[in-house]
Amino acid sequence: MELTLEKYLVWMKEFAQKISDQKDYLSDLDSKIGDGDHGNNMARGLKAVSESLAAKKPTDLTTALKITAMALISKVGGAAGPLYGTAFLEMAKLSGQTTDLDQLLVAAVAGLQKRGGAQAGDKTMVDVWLPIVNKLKADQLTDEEIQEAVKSTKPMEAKKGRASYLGERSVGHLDPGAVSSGYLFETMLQAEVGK
Amino acid sequence: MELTLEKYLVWMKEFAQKISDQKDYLSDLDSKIGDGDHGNNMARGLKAVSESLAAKKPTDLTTALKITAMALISKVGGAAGPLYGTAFLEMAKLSGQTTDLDQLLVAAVAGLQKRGGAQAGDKTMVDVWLPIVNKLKADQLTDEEIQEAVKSTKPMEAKKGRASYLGERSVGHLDPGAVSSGYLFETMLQAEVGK
Amino acid sequence: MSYGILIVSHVPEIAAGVPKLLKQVAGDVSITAAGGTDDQEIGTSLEKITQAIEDNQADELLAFYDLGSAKMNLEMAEEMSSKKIHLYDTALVESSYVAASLLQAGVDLPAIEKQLAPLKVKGDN
Amino acid sequence: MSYGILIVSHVPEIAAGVPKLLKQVAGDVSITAAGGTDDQEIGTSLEKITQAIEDNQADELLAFYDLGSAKMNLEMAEEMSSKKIHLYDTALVESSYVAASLLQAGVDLPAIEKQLAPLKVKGDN
Ligand SMILES: Nc1ncnc2c1ncn2[C@@H]1O[C@H](COP(=O)(O)OP(=O)(O)O)[C@@H](O)[C@H]1O
Ligand SMILES: Nc1ncnc2c1ncn2[C@@H]1O[C@H](COP(=O)(O)OP(=O)(O)O)[C@@H](O)[C@H]1O
Ligand SMILES: [Mg+2]
Ligand SMILES: [Mg+2]
Ligand SMILES: [Mg+2]
Ligand SMILES: [Mg+2]
Repeated sequence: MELTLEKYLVWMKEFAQKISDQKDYLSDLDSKIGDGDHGNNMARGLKAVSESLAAKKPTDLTTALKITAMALISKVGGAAGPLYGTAFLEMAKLSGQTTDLDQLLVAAVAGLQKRGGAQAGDKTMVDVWLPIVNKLKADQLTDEEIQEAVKSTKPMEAKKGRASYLGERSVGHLDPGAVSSGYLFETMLQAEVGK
Repeated sequence: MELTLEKYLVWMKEFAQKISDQKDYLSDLDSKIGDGDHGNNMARGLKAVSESLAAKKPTDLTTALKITAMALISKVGGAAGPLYGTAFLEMAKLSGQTTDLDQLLVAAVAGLQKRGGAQAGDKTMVDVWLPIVNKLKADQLTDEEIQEAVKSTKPMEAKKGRASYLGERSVGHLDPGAVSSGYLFETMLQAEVGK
Repeated sequence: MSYGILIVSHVPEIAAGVPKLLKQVAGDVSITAAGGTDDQEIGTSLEKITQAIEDNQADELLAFYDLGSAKMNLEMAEEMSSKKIHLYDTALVESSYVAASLLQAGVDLPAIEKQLAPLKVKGDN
Repeated sequence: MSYGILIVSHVPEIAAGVPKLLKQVAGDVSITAAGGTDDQEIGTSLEKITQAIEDNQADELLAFYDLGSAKMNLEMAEEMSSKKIHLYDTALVESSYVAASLLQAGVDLPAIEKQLAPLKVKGDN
């Protein structure tokens, strides 16, 4: 399952569109257990990604991944910036050696966890990334699996990020970063990236 | 030893003059173990006291003490404001019952300690107020005793106020609030307040 | 009984900034602040604090401050006010943020105070 | 080896105000700050943090932040910088004030860190 530049660009385009469409919903989710800006943060970040990719016209995957990372890191403005940014940066770094999607995503999720220190069950985007990367490795990733992973954050009590200040009050709400990560993987399937 | 309105006004005039003269010295002391504003704070406060007394022309001691307290509380701007302010406010409150200087100052120092929570040896103005009130009660207050009390703060390690953050580094410096309190009692003797 | 938040800092900018951080997560909580002296210098002002207490729409306030002399002025203001004020010796920014989040979520005072307790960083000097 | 102080906040005003409090007691310490996003909204900016690190005249920095996402950006900036950065999970205003006071008094880093330790209020979330 090789990630090509061409497929990657389609993926990012669809992801940016999905984030733009779901901006208000993501911010609403964040206002329940956070500061209500996740949709705006992500939309600002993905707009920067799209613009930067369009302007710089990368001719190889590594450059495209690095451009994505830099745009997210510098434009998102919230926790999701360094988190998604680190994930894409780790993919960029590894992409010089391999373009295998599984391996890139394994590196991405390791970066994510290093950056944020979240474990499985802490009610963060990690609760989507971890199971999805595992399913992908087992060649079993479907939209249902993605939905499943996103929904799994609802009954969790947050241990990381702003929601963690709410303690048990964070239970019963979807984690906004998990939802946006769900979109990332949905659009990855749509773009038939690994095919 | 009765405190009369007339003597009180002389006292405050001389205290304000002394503070104005020593403003830079007090701020210098404060810059060693604090934020360097004690002289400015006190000068601003005593200027307000003088102006307020001149404008409102109190005809009784209680009113004069209350005017002093209010000016200090509202104009000093640093810790010395609520501290001196509370001391004068407690004197004002008690002055309806007695004008005995000893008793007024006993009430003042109690207010000071309630407000700031400092004990003897904490390297604050309390280390001047406490021994001086005791000497006064024993009818033994002299300029030397006042100097003695002020100097006693030099070897102390601060436990209250900004200087306390310096821990043992606060040792070897006079406490600025102790020095300004020394001026208060020096000018009290000069004004022959209790005579 | 409604609860509000009161911020007291030596610096006008800090007093202006903390409520912005809190408002993000507590849009329905009344948050007022006092910072600096009457002349906008570094220090605190009893008058400004009294005003911030009055301006707060709640009748019971959770109060947070930066340094000890702010606390003394806060206590004077408290004695002069009819509102009930709960004064915490906890990290100014971090603990007021936690309190705001929890008030917004409808958590009761004892539970909030339990979460504030480990954030105590001053009060002894 | 000279030590400076770095303040990172989600709010531009807090980042502007904390150095004012510290400068009062640490006139000789280089203190720089980054607050808010590139658009001056509530959040943090890697670019602003990087700039604040560069602008600081010291070559080793004691860094303080308000909330967790500021810490993540601080760590990214640290990885990209040649300056050594000591990052503390301590009360933003109170601990940076203590550090500034002690740096001004010439206290060494281990002794400063000893006084910062009890001011730890975050880092687990
Ligand atoms: N330490 C962390 N580790 C992993 N994910 C985290 C962490 N902190 C926050 N997140 C994720 O970031 C999301 C919030 O992103 P966003 O709203 O952009 O940031 P902020 O909380 O700074 O406003 C959360 O829903 C969560 O998924
Ligand atoms: N808790 C306290 N109890 C008694 N005196 C105190 C206390 N805190 C500070 N002081 C006194 O106040 C003086 C400093 O006053 P000032 O410089 O006006 O205030 P600030 O420290 O707020 O700038 C100290 O020198 C000390 O004598
Ligand atoms: Mg958010
Ligand atoms: Mg945010
Ligand atoms: Mg001072
Ligand atoms: Mg001061």
